[in-house]
Amino acid sequence: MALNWFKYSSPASFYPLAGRLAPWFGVAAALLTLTGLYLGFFVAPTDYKQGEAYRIIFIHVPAAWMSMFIYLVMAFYAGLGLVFNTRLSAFMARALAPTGALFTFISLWTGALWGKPMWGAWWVWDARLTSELILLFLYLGFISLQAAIEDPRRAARASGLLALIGAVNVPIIYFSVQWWNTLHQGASISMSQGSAMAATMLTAMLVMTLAFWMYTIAVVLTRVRCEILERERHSEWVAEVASRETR
Amino acid sequence: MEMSGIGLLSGTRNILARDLTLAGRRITDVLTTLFFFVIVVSLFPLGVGPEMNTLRMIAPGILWVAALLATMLSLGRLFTADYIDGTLEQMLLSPQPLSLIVLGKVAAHWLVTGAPLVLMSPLLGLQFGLGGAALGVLMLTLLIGTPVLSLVGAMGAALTLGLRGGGALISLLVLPLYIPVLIFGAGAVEAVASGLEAGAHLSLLGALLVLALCFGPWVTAAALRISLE
Amino acid sequence: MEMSGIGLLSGTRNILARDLTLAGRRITDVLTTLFFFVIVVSLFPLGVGPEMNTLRMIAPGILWVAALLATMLSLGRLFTADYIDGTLEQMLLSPQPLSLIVLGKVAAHWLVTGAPLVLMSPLLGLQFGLGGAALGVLMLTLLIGTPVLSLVGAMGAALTLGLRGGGALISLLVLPLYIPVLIFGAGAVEAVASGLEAGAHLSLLGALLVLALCFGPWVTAAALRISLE
Amino acid sequence: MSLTEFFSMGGYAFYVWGSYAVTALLMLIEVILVVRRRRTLLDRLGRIHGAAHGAWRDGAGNETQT
Amino acid sequence: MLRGNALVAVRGDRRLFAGLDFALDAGELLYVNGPNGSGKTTLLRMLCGLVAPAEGAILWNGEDIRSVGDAYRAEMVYFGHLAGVKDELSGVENLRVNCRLAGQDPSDEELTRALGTLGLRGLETLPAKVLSQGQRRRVSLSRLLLSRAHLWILDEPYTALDRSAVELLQGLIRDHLARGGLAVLTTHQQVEIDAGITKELRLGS
Amino acid sequence: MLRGNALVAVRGDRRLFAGLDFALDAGELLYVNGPNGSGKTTLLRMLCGLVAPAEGAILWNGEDIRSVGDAYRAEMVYFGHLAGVKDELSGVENLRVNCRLAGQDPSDEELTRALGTLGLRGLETLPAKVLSQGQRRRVSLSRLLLSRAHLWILDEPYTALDRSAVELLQGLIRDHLARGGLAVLTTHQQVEIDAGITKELRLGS
Ligand code: HEM
Ligand SMILES: Nc1ncnc2c1ncn2[C@@H]1O[C@H](COP(=O)(O)OP(=O)(O)OP(=O)(O)O)[C@@H](O)[C@H]1O
Ligand SMILES: Nc1ncnc2c1ncn2[C@@H]1O[C@H](COP(=O)(O)OP(=O)(O)OP(=O)(O)O)[C@@H](O)[C@H]1O
Ligand SMILES: [Mg+2]
Ligand SMILES: [Mg+2]
Repeated sequence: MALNWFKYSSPASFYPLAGRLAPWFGVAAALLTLTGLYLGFFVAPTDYKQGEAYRIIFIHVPAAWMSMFIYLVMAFYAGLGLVFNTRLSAFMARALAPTGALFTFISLWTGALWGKPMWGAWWVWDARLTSELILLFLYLGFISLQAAIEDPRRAARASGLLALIGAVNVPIIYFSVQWWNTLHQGASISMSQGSAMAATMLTAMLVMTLAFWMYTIAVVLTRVRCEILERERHSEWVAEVASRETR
Repeated sequence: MEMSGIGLLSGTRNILARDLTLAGRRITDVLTTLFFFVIVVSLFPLGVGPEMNTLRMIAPGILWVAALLATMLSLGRLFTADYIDGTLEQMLLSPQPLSLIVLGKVAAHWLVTGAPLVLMSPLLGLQFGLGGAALGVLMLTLLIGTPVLSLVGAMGAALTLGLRGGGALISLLVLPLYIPVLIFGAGAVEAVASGLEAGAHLSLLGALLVLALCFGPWVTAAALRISLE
Repeated sequence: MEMSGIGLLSGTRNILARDLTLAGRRITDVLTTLFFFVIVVSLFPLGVGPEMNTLRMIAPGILWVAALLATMLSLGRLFTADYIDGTLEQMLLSPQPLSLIVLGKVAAHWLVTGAPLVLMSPLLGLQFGLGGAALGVLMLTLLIGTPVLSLVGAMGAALTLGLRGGGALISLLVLPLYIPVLIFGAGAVEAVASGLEAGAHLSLLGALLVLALCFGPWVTAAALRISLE
Repeated sequence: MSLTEFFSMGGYAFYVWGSYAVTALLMLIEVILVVRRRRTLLDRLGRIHGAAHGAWRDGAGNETQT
Repeated sequence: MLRGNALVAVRGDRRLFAGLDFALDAGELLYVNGPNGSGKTTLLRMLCGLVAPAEGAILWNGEDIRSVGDAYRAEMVYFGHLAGVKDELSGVENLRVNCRLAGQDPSDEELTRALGTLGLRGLETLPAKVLSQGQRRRVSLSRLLLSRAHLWILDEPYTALDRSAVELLQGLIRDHLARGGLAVLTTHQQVEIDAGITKELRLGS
Repeated sequence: MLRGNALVAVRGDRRLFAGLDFALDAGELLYVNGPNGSGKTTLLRMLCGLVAPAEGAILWNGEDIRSVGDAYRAEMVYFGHLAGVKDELSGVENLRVNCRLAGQDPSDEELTRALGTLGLRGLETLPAKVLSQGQRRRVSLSRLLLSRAHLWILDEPYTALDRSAVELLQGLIRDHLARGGLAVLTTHQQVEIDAGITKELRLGS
């Protein structure tokens, strides 16, 4: 097992593995999305307080969770790459960032669209909302730094360090923003949790989260394959792959 | 007459097209200005506190100051690249009037930095709880005002070209000149937000634009000639 | 033990002395940061309008945001000169721990950019109608907070060393990291201005300083090693 | 539940469908971008290595000039 | 003392050298040569620990220099393409800063004497920016006079130096080797290398 | 063609040289030598018009270069201590900029060919900051290949160049002189100067 793991941490052997796995995750994502949507729209009951608008929850919460979780995974890979100098983990960190930023944006967007009917405002400077916005900035900083450095080794290491700094900063931001907010209770808007969540709602939300997970894995595996090809384009095995796969 | 008119404009248009192409190649430069704007605007609620009423009141001022700062930070790039690689010198030697070439460069600068700010502003305005009318006027004032910022900033950029402390120096030169734009721009939005008429502010802003359009490129051209002496 | 302690600190002190000498020879660089701070702060009353009550309410936030921006703009100079002329390379090769050398450079940076802001702030606070207690806390928070800005900014400067769009990129990297400092710094002043206790905010700010002092130089040193590879 | 009733979402159609549509659109765009990136990359690699096929077998490590 | 094992250098897409081995003992000079871009500077920066080798290891007294760290750096002096001289500081100030960075603290007198040996008498207090190219290099080189390092790593040290300065530097290197020091040197100039034991390392095709 | 009359150079408090005369005609090389800090760079910068002589005059075809101005600058190329190569730009871009500054506008093909001649094939599109020291100098030198200037002023052009590049440059200078060009050269390296007519000018004691 340990040996296997070691083997697949080399880009050359991870590349075909990722290629074999990605489609399966794609299919799983599609199936789970269909199930989740069916549960969310046709099985879950209407919320007695929020009406139908609450159905945004089935993408909002999974996206919000994913946005934070992907950042952690990204920072983990970045740290791994820095400490053990493994190329593959740096590729993974790089491949995760755009998808993470995408989910952050989706959670902001759906949150705003939910906030208007529920709170009467597209946006309030609430702790959760603000820290999610800052998370988006952190993703953008990571992506921009990587884009600005030409040397791939330096790019990987510098942005890896940035991801780690950001990971330390995320909890600090989260708590500081919360603090700042509770001290000055503003328009007295708080996240109303509503009634205890119906079991079907919870199931639908979890299924959608799983679907987003599968989607993320599929996209990231495909993207990491591109990274590998690009970075290792001068090695012999890429030449073989290229002549095989373009045929 | 006709012919030369077309010829003149074509000089402007060529430079405009070239600069836009270049901006397309360095899309990150474009995005950083926009990000800077967004981040600076988002910093204020964190400093000032989350009460929507206060925020709504100061929103026009904050958005305008942020636009000013974002434009200012992007000025460094306006002529420097062309100066370093000698293109600017060639422009000075061009038989087309330098002020029209400058106009092309400024237009490209505005399209790349000012226009995105204008498009982004309603979203940020929403975050500060501005209403529909105020949002409209905010966009309108930025639409009229940011070209003035680019035109005036170009003068500063031309004057500080190639100087060592350029980046910081330019802010000292340009920010005071930006003050009228800031006052009328933010004033118009505030007026509308508190239910008043903004006509007077807007026409003064328009007058500033006309003034800047007439004299800006010409002054910038003169400043460039001095800097490259 | 004693000896090596002195030895370690002497590395920091040497660089500090050197950087201060250099700053003394380039005094305009120092002044531009201060001017920028003053101008940005003075722009707000123009954008927001002259009502003293509003101004007093938003003053802490504005002063803090301006301090943030001023510090950020000065970061570009932190390592660039040493990078270009090869001194930075020698620092990396010094047997003294790089993080202590970095500490010296950051200390010099703070003395040259942060400290003047601290000294200038009461004057600007007065313009916004802040009272005596609030002014005191404003100075105190800036005194604790601006070193954090320098320490955190140094990481950003080290990561972007020698990159093309450096100036704008650094703002994107560093501003999000500045947010906790902004929140506690402005929060403390606001609390005092509205008659509350600021102890909690101040101790959190102090905690941030300790955290930044412990990890900042070390991370910056790692970033420098990466950038110079 | 009729179809129009379903689509009106109890009056919240804009918000609910706005959320779902944008999410779907963005995910779609991401997938298209990734797939297109892979295509162009393979295309380019194919051209490089196709042209230098012989050289590669010789173990000459450097790319031929384009 | 200094040993390179199967070193590989990769910059960007290019592999500059691979499987490079060498061993250098007390009193020996390693003369690295090769055409422009063959990786001499890269190798020297690797020996300093500024660049990590893509593969292989560099050993100092049998230990990897990356794990020895500061202790290794205290025994080494690197003199690179860049002079490391600050325009705004005078010769004395520059030399003092450089020495302190290396963990030494010579007196003003010693500093002045070192600069004087390098032919900078009377110019010690001028800001470096008004010095000629060769004089700037001399300011930078004067550090070698005060250095107690065992290992000198010199990347084209003769650049911009006139004949007398070249001879002076050669004398310095010779004395250093005679004292049991080690030196690694690159140069494109046809300078006589008449030190005790000279090993040559050729990079590039 | 190029004539110096009773030139005096003063820098700060020091008088570097005084009463310097020389005359250079088509096909001739002026080899300026002297120890570090003797004023070679100062003299060459005077010849370019970058520094005004404290006394005396420099004449180009009988006219003072300060009054001829642009027309003189169009006939001259100066290659100084600093490479004049921008870190962020690629080789091709750097060369294009340098040519444009000299009022030429060569095609991309010509640029690539010039860089190729200088041994930079395959490196044309790398940013200059990743190039080796010698490669940077080569990028800078490639300008000479495309130059149509009559007068070449070269301040230590051999710095950082390997042997093959030195020979290439010598060939370029020889061809230039053979075409009736003029050249002024300083170097501390013991490079064979085998051009047609070489005049030597010695500065410093
Ligand atoms: C732009 C606006 C919004 C943003 C950025 C946002 C962000 C987030 C984030 C980051 C989470 C995950 C936090 C956690 O699990 O602890 C979350 C969860 C959640 N959000 Fe939002 N949100 C926004 C608006 C809204 C609105 C308007 C509502 C409903 C009225 C809402 C309801 C919820 C609920 C119910 C959860 C799940 C809480 C839990 O299970 O812990 N959100 N949101
Ligand atoms: N990102 C990159 N992509 C391709 N090649 C690179 C990259 N970075 C560095 N190189 C190459 O690495 C080599 C670095 O060489 P190095 O500076 O070690 O040469 P050198 O032997 O010291 O040469 P010189 O004699 O000119 O000083 C150069 O050939 C350079 O072109
Ligand atoms: N302000 C000043 N005060 C005193 N001396 C000065 C001043 N400015 C320049 N100098 C001297 O002028 C001389 C300039 O010399 P220049 O650069 O022409 O020498 P060079 O012959 O090119 O030397 P190298 O061979 O080192 O390149 C130096 O000796 C320098 O010390
Ligand atoms: Mg070298
Ligand atoms: Mg000289």
